[in-house]
Amino acid sequence: MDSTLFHYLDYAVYGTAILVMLIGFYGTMVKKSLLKIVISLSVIDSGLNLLIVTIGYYKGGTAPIFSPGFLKNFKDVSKMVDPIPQALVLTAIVIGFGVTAVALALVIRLYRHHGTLNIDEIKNLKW
Amino acid sequence: MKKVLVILLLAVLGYYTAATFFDIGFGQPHFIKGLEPVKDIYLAQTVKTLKVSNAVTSIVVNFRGFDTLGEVTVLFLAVTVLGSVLYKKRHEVGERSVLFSASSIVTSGSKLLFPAIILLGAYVFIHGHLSPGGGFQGGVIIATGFLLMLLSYENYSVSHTALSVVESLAGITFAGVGLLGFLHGGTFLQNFLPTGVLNNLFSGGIIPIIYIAVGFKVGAELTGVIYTVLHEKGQSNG
Amino acid sequence: MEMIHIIFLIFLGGAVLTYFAGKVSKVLQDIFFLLSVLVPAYLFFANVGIGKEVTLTLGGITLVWGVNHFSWLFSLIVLGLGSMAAIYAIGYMKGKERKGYFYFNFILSIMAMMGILLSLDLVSFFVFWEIMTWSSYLMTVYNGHETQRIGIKYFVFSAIGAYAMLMAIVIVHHVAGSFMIGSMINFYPNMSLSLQIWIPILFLMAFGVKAALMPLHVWAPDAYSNAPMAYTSVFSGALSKMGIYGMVIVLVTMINQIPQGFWFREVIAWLGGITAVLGTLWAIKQDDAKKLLAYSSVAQLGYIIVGIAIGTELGMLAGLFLAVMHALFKGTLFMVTGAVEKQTGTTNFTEVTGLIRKMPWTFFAALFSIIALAGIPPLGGFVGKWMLYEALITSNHYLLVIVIFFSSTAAFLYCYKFLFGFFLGQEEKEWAHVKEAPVVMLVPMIIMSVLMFVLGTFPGLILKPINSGLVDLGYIDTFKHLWNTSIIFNAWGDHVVLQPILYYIIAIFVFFALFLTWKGHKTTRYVTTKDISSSGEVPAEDENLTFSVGFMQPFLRAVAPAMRRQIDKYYTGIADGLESLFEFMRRIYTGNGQTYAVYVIVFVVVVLLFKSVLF
Amino acid sequence: METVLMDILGAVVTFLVAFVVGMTYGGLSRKITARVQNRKGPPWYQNFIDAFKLGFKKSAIHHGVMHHLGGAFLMVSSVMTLMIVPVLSHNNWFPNLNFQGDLIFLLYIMTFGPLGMALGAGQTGNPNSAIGVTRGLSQMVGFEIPWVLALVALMIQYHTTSITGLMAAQAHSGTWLMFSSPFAFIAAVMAMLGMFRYSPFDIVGAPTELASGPVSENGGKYLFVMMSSGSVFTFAKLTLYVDLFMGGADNLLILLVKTFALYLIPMLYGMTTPRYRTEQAVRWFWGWPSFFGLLAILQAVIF
Amino acid sequence: MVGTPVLFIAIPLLAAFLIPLLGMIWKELVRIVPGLVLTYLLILAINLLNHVLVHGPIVEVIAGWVPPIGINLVFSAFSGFLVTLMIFLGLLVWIYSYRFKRNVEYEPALKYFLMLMMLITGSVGIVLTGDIFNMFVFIEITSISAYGLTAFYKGRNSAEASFKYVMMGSIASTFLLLAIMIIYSQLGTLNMADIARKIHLMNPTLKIVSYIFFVTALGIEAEIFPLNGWAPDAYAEAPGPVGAAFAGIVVKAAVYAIIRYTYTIFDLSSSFSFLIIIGMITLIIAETAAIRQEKLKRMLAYSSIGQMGLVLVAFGFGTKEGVFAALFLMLNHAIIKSLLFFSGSYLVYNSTEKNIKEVNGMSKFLPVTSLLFAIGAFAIVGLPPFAGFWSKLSVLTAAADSNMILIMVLVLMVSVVELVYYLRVVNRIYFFKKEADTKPHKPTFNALFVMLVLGAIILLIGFYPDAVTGMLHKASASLMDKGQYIHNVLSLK
Repeated sequence: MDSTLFHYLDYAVYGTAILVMLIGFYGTMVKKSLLKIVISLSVIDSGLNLLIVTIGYYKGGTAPIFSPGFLKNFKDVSKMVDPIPQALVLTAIVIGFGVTAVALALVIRLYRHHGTLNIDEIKNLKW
Repeated sequence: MKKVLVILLLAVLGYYTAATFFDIGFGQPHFIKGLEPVKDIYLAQTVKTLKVSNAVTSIVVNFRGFDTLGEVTVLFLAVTVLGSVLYKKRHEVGERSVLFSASSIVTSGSKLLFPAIILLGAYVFIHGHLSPGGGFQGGVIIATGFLLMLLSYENYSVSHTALSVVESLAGITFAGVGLLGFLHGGTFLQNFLPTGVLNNLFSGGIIPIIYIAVGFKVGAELTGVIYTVLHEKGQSNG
Repeated sequence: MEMIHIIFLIFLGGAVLTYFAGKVSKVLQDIFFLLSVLVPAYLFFANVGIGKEVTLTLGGITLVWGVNHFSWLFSLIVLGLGSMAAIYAIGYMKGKERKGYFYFNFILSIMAMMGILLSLDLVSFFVFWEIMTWSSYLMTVYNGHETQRIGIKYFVFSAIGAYAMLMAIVIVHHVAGSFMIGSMINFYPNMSLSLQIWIPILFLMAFGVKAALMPLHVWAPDAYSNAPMAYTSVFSGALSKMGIYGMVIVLVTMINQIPQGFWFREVIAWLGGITAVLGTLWAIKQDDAKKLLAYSSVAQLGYIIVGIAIGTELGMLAGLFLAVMHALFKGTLFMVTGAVEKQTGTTNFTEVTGLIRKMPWTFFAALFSIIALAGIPPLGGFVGKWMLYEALITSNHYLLVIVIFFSSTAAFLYCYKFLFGFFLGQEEKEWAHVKEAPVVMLVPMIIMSVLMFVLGTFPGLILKPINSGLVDLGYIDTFKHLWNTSIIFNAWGDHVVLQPILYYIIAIFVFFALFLTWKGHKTTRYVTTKDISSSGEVPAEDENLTFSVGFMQPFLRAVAPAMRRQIDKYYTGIADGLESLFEFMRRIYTGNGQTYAVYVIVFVVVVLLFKSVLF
Repeated sequence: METVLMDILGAVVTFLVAFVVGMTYGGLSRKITARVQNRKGPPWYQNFIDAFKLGFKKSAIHHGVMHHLGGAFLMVSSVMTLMIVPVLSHNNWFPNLNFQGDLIFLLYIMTFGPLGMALGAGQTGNPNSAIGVTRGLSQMVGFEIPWVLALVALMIQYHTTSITGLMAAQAHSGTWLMFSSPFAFIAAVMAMLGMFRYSPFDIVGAPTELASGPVSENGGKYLFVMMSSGSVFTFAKLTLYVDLFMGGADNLLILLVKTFALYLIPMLYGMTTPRYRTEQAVRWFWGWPSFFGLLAILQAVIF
Repeated sequence: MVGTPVLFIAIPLLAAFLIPLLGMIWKELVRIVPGLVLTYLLILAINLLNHVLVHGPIVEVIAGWVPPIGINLVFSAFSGFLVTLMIFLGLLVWIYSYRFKRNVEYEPALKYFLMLMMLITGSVGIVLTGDIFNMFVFIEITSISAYGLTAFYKGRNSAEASFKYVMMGSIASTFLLLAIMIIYSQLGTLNMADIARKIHLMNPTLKIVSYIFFVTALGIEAEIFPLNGWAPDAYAEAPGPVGAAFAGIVVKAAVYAIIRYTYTIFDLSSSFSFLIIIGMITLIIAETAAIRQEKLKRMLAYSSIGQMGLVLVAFGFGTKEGVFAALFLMLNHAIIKSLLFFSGSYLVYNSTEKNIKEVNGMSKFLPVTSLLFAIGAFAIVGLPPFAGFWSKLSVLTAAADSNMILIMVLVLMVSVVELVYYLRVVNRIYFFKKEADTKPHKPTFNALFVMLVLGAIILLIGFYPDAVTGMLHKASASLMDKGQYIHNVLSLK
């Protein structure tokens, strides 16, 4: 790379992804509302997915689709970005969706049972 | 106090995670030299053997099709769990609670858009092996169509039985196709259909079939999720 | 199928059958019970040859069972006392609930003890050890709710001991490469010094618990006194001997091989001596017969431990002879207590008095066993005591002699208390209905009393198997050198000839007994114990003047400083402290999901921070 | 057969001698005590009169079997003690069981009597008898400690546990053990104070306070047996001390002199000291006497 | 051969999709079909296991792509043993729940059996798969079923327990994916054998970080100490048989995953001592937390956590004996803890609080259940002649052979604690007076049958450990032989 500044700016993508994750963690551990916790869990997932996709990125790479145009012009497979992280993220997103759905359902149940969304008041099970 | 502690902890965690990923490097080949990464094989085989142009699709449905089967199962399970968690006896199921009804612009607009959305979804998952998109994406688009309808019409209802039949059939298709491959070629999910020509709609062997099934399944399941949650009547404090 | 296997199968099958037979008929259950104790006993003595070994491979471990002379001796105790107690139990358990439970555990205990004796490898030794522990534990808690704390105490101590042993076993297996007891003993001199120290200590913990050695004895009084009496006679008489057996077979033979072993034996001997003293003192304090006997058992086991720990030939003879005698007299005494309990419903000295005319045969058995316990000639207890003293004196344990002597003299106090408390004193209307115990309970007591008497004059009968057992362990043959059929020698050649002494005693006794009753028995009339002249006053019929509360007060006042501290209290303190610590620790689980999430992050962060240390 | 007859005869003779001497000593002690207290006192043969009177009396009542057997036990104990103790050395009339038992046997057979007595007394149902018994047994635990310490010291010093062995050791060295093992002697004598139950250790019988008790429940023959047992015991114990510490005796006269000299010790000590309570007595025995006993053992071990 | 490993996944999935349709035909099919599937799988598993024990592992590829390209399933002696155990337990849970759920309406029953079957399938998948991302998918399948099963009962605090589980589970999957991606970014492959072959090339720091993330993620499922906050709640609130399934199936799968990573995939020599440390901490904390419990199921849960800690310790010895001991422990724990959960849930059947004191005096009303609970309690603390003894002996032998004296001491001390709290419960059952407000509930025939089968197995292993030790030895050998594993997987053409 020509300049260190740009070099570090490259990593801003990682930094952002990780920061999103950390924000999610923070929300999970500090926010009192169950809904916010669930949202925070989603935020963690988002950050993570971002991070994973970023790993598969190559500078100047194309989408891993052998469209007619690609086959005509490039033919160079190494120009494609890594498709595997994308495939994995697809799976991870779906799984994250499933978990979020379950969590939301549980929140509904908890609200039905306790009449509150404050996690500090939902501590019947302890010790 | 707790916040400070959490922030400190997260700072350390963030530092180590960041350090790790900076080590890995961004935007350039990061695999250890001399190794043959699987992705090269995948990319090569996608064109050569499977005749599928979307490499992601080939990975999701064929190379790592087993993952996708699991993924579909996860969704199926999520719906099941949702139903189980929010299960109520018949007479306890209430009407949807609606704060205010949608305006006529919304209702008629939705009616207008709904077929288009469904069509788009179907397109996306049918062409999953050729262009960006696929079963999951298409399924989600279809589900948004239903969401739109559910939001705009207070008494819009989707047949529960129909949803469950669709998702079951789609799932059976996936697993059944896999087992057919097993019977045909000895390995699960093995391709047993002619692969056709690259970039044709009818190419890629069983991949489109599976992706279409996935599309139906995802659509049905997401709709089911939305429907179930929407019919959760707000219970005012106990 | 070897005979030893058949014996164990009969025990096991008998236990299960007996348990379920109770659902069909009570009589059938009794018969099954008797058969499943007596038949294996018969088979063992009739058909199992000494020196025979059978093997069985389980889980990749070869289990070897066999009989040698030494284990034969203890088998005699176990099966003999077991059979007697079994017969007794038929009478004792009549009309009680949970008969099946009782019989089942009884048979299992006997089986486990036989298993311990027959095991030649450490794994089966441990297995049977544990079976013995839990079957006896189940007996301890037989009486229900109130006993469960006691039971847990017993089990916890046993478990600590057993786990110590288990640890020793696996370490030995690691260094010696074999689970065989023989190879452990042979390998012992080659171990590193720390192992040479730790292995015996670990074993000592296990055996010390069962043999109620001093700091580990706190379970014993409660456990002995709360088990059903028919079982306690086995519990105290035979089961505690397993600790002695283990000490001898594993410990004494092992540490004899290294010169430093001397110190070990000294420590054990002193612990045994202290146990004897403390047990005696606490026994004197008790107002309940069961407790009294329980503490007395602790004390008596102390003597036995002293005997085997000093390790000379005479000491071993003394210890083992005492072990046999203890099985006899303590077995009988617990049976007596059981009989009294069955007939009167209580065993408290302050409540029961003057049973001598109601239960003369029981009194006879009690008298004999008490005389034997006190070590008074001509009963068997004397022989053991004598040998013990001589062994101590001739092996230069002068102070230990005094300790033992003190304890055994003080034992007279509780001996008298036992006899007086139940049988003597004024007769009460409350107990006028009491009848003699059923024959089936009396017979074992009488048989064992007679045995005590015979062994008092002809100790050679039992010293002979003891001697062959010791020869098996590598001691020299002591026949004619330390004992003959009715002569016992010490190492300096001094001796006691028992036969003429017996004749003299009988002659004097008969003469004066006749003198006192001659002509008298017809002309004198019996007057009740209420008909006494107490300073010229005759007490009324409903007044009970029997002295039973604060019985040994003067003596207890004299020894009060020694009894101020109870070891039990320290253990309780430790246990309570631990429980509150645990109570505190489980608050880690706060119940808040967020806290748990924080824990996860903390875990990751800590591991990451210390990753250079950890990895 | 003849030896058996001789044995029996010897035993009877020994018993008679012990009986007579013991009774006499008892009478003398009553007399001397009276004189010291400035009373006239009964004649020295008063005990004989009492004994014979009691011995020929008929009892009208009894309290049961143990009541009979208690007395028999008592006699077994005292007579057996007597039989084990060598009365005269080198005399064919008194060998009895000298070579059949040893000191430890002796210690145990001596405790048999009190226990038998206690059982007999227990059956009478008299509360005071039980009180007396507990006191007696407690005190016994007290004085046995210095006593055994002394004996063990002797045993380890001379490597023998038999009385005849110790006597042989004295004969061999020519000195009495009371000089060669002075601490043991002191301890043993102090223990003897308790053994004889004279004041200050007479709370056991408590003759003046407890008017009833063992004695009052035993009339006639029973009392006779108790008295004769006591006399025999006194003689046997004294002889034992003489044998152990004072080189034994070759003839009866020397024996009498030595025993009487020993007998004076508890008697005179008792006249000058007030009575201890039981626990005081027990603690007293575990004090100085035991200390001397330990010294004796130290001496035996070191020298 | 009656089938291949992939059927363990495919058949239940197919059945799961079919069941809602079948339920429309005849409602009872919803209950019956999972049982049939599990029975078939059990037969399959036993057959395959017999085959594997003789002929060596079966490696099956999916979609015709040989490793490292495609996903593969490995049915070795090790994984086969676990799969058989899990399916066996799953079948028992099904039998136990079959009539248990009769009073429940159609729809919850449908969901219950679906989730149960998926729970088992997911766990089996974790064990069978040879691909790290595929393992992630199966872990998620297992977790989501577990969330659902935990929250199955209404009206209790089950939703709370389940929500905590969801929180922890999400965090777990985050770390798992991070770890997977670190590995992938370096080695470009997701196949376990391939990774194992190439891992020595990796930068050590990255290797260690990814290992830590793996252990954290899997540790949450495997109930390692600071990560197991969800576990007691989930065990306590889930239906009784599900508690058994958690202890016997889910946790086993998670531990399997940790072990697979430690033994096969990573080549960190110090990871063994790390396992010992975390296992030991887990063991100590869990057992001490259990002793003061007032609720029966929580107590069992803590005990289960502790046992898992012990399993990790045994694996941490890194020797063949250690692995053998750990496998033996896993087997025994699965059987015994299931029995305890089964019988325990009848002892406190009609209570909402599930307090321990409600078992007081139950022996008079439920004699067989009580007896079986007592046998289970005795067995789990390792008293001979029950099954637990042999595993405890082998753990200690392994510890001694690795010179881990301190570990032995700690393990034994903890065992005493364990003994105390189990004894207290047994004493309550047998020797206390019944509480006035408890209503004993007779176990159904199915439940009784299941409990008796488990009790019989405990006694069988106790008296004749050879029944299983041969298999366990082969299984441990197959885990220890890393080179063979790599060869088996990668030599396929």
